[in-house]
Amino acid sequence: MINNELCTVVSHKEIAPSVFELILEGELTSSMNEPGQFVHVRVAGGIDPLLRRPLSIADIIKEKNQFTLIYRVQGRGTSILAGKRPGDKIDILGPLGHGFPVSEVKPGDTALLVGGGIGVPPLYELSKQLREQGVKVIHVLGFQTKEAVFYEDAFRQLGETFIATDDGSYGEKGFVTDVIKNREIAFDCLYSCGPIPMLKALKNAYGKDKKVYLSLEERMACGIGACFACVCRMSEDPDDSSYKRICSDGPVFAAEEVLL
Amino acid sequence: MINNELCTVVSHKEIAPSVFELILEGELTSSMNEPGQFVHVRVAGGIDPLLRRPLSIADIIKEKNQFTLIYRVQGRGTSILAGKRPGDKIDILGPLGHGFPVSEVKPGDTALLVGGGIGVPPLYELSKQLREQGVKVIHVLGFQTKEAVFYEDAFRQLGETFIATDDGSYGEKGFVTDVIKNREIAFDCLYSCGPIPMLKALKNAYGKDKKVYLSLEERMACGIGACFACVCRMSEDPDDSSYKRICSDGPVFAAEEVLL
Amino acid sequence: MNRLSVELPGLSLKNPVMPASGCFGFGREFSQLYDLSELGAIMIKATTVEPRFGNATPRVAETPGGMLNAIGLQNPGLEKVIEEELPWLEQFDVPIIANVAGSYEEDYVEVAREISKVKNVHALELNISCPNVKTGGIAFGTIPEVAKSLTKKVKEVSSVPVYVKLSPNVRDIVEMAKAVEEGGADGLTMINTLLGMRIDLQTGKPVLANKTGGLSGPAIKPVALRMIYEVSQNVDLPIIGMGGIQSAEDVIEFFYAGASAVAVGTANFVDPFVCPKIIKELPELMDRLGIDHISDCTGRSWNKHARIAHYRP
Amino acid sequence: MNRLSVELPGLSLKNPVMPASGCFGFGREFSQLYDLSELGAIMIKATTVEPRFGNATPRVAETPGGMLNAIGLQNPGLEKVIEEELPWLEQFDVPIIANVAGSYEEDYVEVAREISKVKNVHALELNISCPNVKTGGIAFGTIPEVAKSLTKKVKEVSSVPVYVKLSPNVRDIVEMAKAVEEGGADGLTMINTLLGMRIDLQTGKPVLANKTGGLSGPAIKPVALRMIYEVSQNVDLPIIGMGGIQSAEDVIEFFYAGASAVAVGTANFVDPFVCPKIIKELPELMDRLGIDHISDCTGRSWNKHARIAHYRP
Ligand SMILES: Cc1cc2nc3c(=O)[nH]c(=O)nc-3n(C[C@H](O)[C@H](O)[C@H](O)COP(=O)(O)OP(=O)(O)OC[C@H]3O[C@@H](n4cnc5c(N)ncnc54)[C@H](O)[C@@H]3O)c2cc1C
Ligand SMILES: Cc1cc2nc3c(=O)[nH]c(=O)nc-3n(C[C@H](O)[C@H](O)[C@H](O)COP(=O)(O)OP(=O)(O)OC[C@H]3O[C@@H](n4cnc5c(N)ncnc54)[C@H](O)[C@@H]3O)c2cc1C
Ligand SMILES: Cc1cc2nc3c(=O)[nH]c(=O)nc-3n(C[C@H](O)[C@H](O)[C@H](O)COP(=O)(O)O)c2cc1C
Ligand SMILES: Cc1cc2nc3c(=O)[nH]c(=O)nc-3n(C[C@H](O)[C@H](O)[C@H](O)COP(=O)(O)O)c2cc1C
Ligand code: FES
Ligand code: FES
Repeated sequence: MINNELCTVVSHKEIAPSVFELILEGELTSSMNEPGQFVHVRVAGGIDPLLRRPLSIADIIKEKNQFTLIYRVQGRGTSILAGKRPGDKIDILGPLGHGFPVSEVKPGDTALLVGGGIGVPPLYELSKQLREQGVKVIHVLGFQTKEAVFYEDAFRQLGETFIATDDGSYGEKGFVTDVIKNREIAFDCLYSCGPIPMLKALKNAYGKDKKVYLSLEERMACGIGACFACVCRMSEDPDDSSYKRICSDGPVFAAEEVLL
Repeated sequence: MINNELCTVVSHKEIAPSVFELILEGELTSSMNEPGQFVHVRVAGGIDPLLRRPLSIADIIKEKNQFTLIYRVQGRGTSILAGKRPGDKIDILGPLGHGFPVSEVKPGDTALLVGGGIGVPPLYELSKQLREQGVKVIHVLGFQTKEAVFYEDAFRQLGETFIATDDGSYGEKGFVTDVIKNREIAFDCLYSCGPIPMLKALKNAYGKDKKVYLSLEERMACGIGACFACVCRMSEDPDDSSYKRICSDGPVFAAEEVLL
Repeated sequence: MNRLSVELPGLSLKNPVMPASGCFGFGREFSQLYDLSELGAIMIKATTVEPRFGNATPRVAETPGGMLNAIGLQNPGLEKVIEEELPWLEQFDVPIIANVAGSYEEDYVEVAREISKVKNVHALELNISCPNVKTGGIAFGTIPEVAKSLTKKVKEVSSVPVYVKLSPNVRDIVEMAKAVEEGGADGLTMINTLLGMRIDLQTGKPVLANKTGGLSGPAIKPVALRMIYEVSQNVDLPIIGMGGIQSAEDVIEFFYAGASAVAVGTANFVDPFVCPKIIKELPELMDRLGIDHISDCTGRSWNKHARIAHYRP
Repeated sequence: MNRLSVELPGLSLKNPVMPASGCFGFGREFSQLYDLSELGAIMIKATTVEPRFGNATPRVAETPGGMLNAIGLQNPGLEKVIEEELPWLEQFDVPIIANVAGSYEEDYVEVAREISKVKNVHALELNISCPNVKTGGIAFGTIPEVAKSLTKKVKEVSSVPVYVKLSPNVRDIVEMAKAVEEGGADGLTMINTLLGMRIDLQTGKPVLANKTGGLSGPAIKPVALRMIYEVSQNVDLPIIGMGGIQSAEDVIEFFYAGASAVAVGTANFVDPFVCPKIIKELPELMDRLGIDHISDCTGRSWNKHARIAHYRP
């Protein structure tokens, strides 16, 4: 059920330079189930900015009717969002899209969760749900620098966690794919969210042999599947017109399903 | 000196339905001298709304570096303004324009101040300054209804004050001009601010025999005299191209100078 | 009396508010949010003969008070629209206006002939103004003779009234309107998007993969109002107005300019409930403004006496 | 090295930022706020042969992200501009671009001949695109042949380079640009305002006394960018870009689109210090974007290699 609700800011803090953790309270939390779904946020009431901003749900706290968003200040929309104070109301549309399929792994299986930068947040709720199901979770999280790292402890509480930084200022230097290879990490199913080059590398390395689920991003308008702004091409495309809408068919897809 | 400053909201309250008294603090107060000048207010930082809003200076409290605006919520701009809380910053450009000439009356003279609705505010500072100069002030203030009346006590403390309401729900029923006539109010100089029909009536009744100064309104863009948005025609216009800019040559004009 | 009802060629509308083409898909997504029968009508996404994938992504970019799109007429093709989308829409008590597009005259004619036969299609909207396709599209909408000829051909085969959707990217909108009136159009819809672009500062390249796109949203409202104001005084066709409408106030402003009904596009992305909200708010606003029946205020900005709406029985 | 200097026909600019015509009067008001010598140039208010009062008020109306104006070329007339305004401006170290307007070809020619003789006038801006005057104005700017002929006549008499100001209210802006290029223009300035209108809900009448007006401000930025992008690739004249510029970021976006300098209009009303602010912020932004010299990035959105700015010595 997609809802539209004025949610209340419960807490809002900077957890890394320009990265904010925003906890919101609202009835629509009760409709949030799949990890990897997102909400469409209207950061201001008027026309400045005009469009909503898609942000992934990072954590669902059902018993309190609260959920968490983690975002990086990028442009005008997220800058305005960063100014919201506890008690303020924010217009939220959601939950939207289809998330990571948690039923693809059985209790006792191992799931590898690979996140890059601001793609890390939805993996937190995913990890929580997998753990609840009795799945073993391993996290490989890539960040630019030591300062950019967030939620490391939170992930560690759920399972083994490796950090990679581009500049080697923390954890291992290099790409998340290097970490997986070097550490010879074994897994039954891979879930990932992050920049396209990272997703491509993962698809190429593991897409053929393993179950791989990727969360994609694209510029959106409606966020609900009506405007065709956010399509991606499918791997099988007989008449050159096959597509999926990232907002409503995704944002999570099986790696073999879509062209990156 | 025209200044541009982020002023701080000191107090903000509704003093009549949809009419707000906003007290701001800022260095530019020190440049405010003439009663009847205005400030150009940017109610929001972005493009919604885009333009500034002109509001008259109602009260100058030099010793505290504070000044007062009194405004009625009209459309989008004033609605947003009404949401500002003490401590918030507001972008103010001013003081702008030329106000009421207080030196036109001598100590001991009588000045009649006639205000209509949301034209009343600038008369308060004017009255204060005239009183300081030893001028006797009489106020005739018109409002729509009893509820719409504001600042009555404040004016009473400075001089005799008559209230007229359109519907007779308070004070005398009818136009301010009726009050002046019925009461046979004598004066040396008349100052007025309010709706055009009122100003016209005053000009017609007293413009020939008395000194009459009127504060005009027009839709503005720049507020400083550069865009020619706010011109009015002059009474003497030999080549059909004479004009005054209300924002920078006015907003106060001698009644015989301009066409209404 | 229903104060919101509007009668237009082919269309008996319970209210004058409908989603604009391309901003509502074929209604499936919004049907999860509210009952589509509340709408005056639905303008469905442009339909072409063959399925189209459309342009590469990114397809949208934000602009001050507006947005650009270069979707490129993505749609499942005539056959699927007739066999799947339109029958699905039959469950709602709402007339459909089918948006017809193509690259060549023959395409338009084929889509128009077939789609106009479908039961719940009450009118066609001839999209001669899409700025986002390489061939056809906007060329048909910016050259009067071409527009007139196409209108005529489509009129010949259509089983329902034909509204022609005008492009604002012209020097003289009245000239275009007159041309399609001569071509036999039953009504006009206006405006489509203005051609625009944004450039990404980091890459130095256009934000849209298609480079340029169509500007919609509140930013274009004054242009839409001006064009409707001009056209409504010079052409005898009813106008479905659009371009930046977000509120009941905007709807009245479009009626005053000369519209007889309105469509809401971009605002559906900002607030997916905007259409039913506007419909609900209209009567109260009309009370405040002293408007008895919505059709009474068509053209009020240029006509002292409320004009009698076209086709009002 | 001055990273902001720009060389254009007739204009050696210390930086590429100047106030747009009509948004800065003749500079007197803004001179109370900052030193006008900080500006790259000044485009003064349109000048006509005779003094003009202009249109009735209201002359401005706000729109979403923009504004409408219908000033109607109010100005003190050629004589006063030459005798009072321009000499007054001589105290500043800043080249003046004189905006030339009229109702007939002869008017333009007379103003151009006389005003181009004044010492601090370094270039003319031929205003063939004002939407707010009944005769002349926009007609000259929407018909290629008329624009070309006028440009030619003005070039014949002008003592300084002539920039022609293009109207966006056309179907094909490249066609217009080519016409004035053939007419001998030395440069282009674009865009002037889009025709628009607003209606007052209470009265039911247009807000502007002139009914329609010119739309400016951020709302039109994507249209301006698109037109500059198209024209700069098809015409060999330098472009002074304008339309909704508010920030240093906007300036770079216009350069990327194809501008060689920029003008700031409406934003002066929102923030009277906007021009010096932008000039101050440009170098830092250029550092972040890796731009050495401002002229290097003209046309970057369509040209892989930074284009060498026209007339860069
Ligand atoms: C399904 C989905 C989930 C996302 N989850 C998160 C998250 O949890 N945390 C986070 O920090 N970011 C997330 N993003 C990216 C986030 O939406 C953008 O960073 C944000 O929209 C930027 O807005 P802005 O106003 O700050 O930037 P601006 O550059 O001013 O935005 C201009 C326009 O571009 C769009 N845009 C800009 N960057 C992106 C982008 N990367 N993806 C999609 N649209 C973009 C904006 O939505 C807006 O319409 C997600 C994106 C998608 C599609
Ligand atoms: C010199 C001067 C002094 C003023 N002093 C006061 C005052 O002390 N208190 C007060 O309540 N009002 C005053 N006004 C009127 C006040 O400026 C408008 O009520 C206000 O701009 C409305 O803005 P809005 O966004 O609420 O309305 P909207 O209708 O949304 O405004 C749309 C546009 O129209 C302009 N506008 C609308 N009404 C007026 C108007 N009456 N005069 C000028 N522009 C208008 C706005 O500035 C804006 O540009 C004054 C006007 C002028 C010219
Ligand atoms: C994403 C998007 C897709 C559109 N697709 C179509 C289309 O397929 N056919 C069409 O005639 N108009 C299309 N339009 C134009 C709209 O129907 C409408 O004319 C325009 O957006 C102006 O209205 P608005 O400002 O309310 O959006 C589209 C607009 C948008 C924003
Ligand atoms: C109030 C006003 C007056 C204008 N007067 C003129 C003018 O006299 N001559 C001219 O060529 N352009 C005139 N313009 C157009 C501007 O110079 C500029 O081309 C246009 O406003 C777009 O830029 P902007 O969005 O930065 O304002 C005027 C614009 C405004 C807003
Ligand atoms: S954003 Fe509209 S279809 Fe995905
Ligand atoms: S508002 Fe610009 S001249 Fe008065």
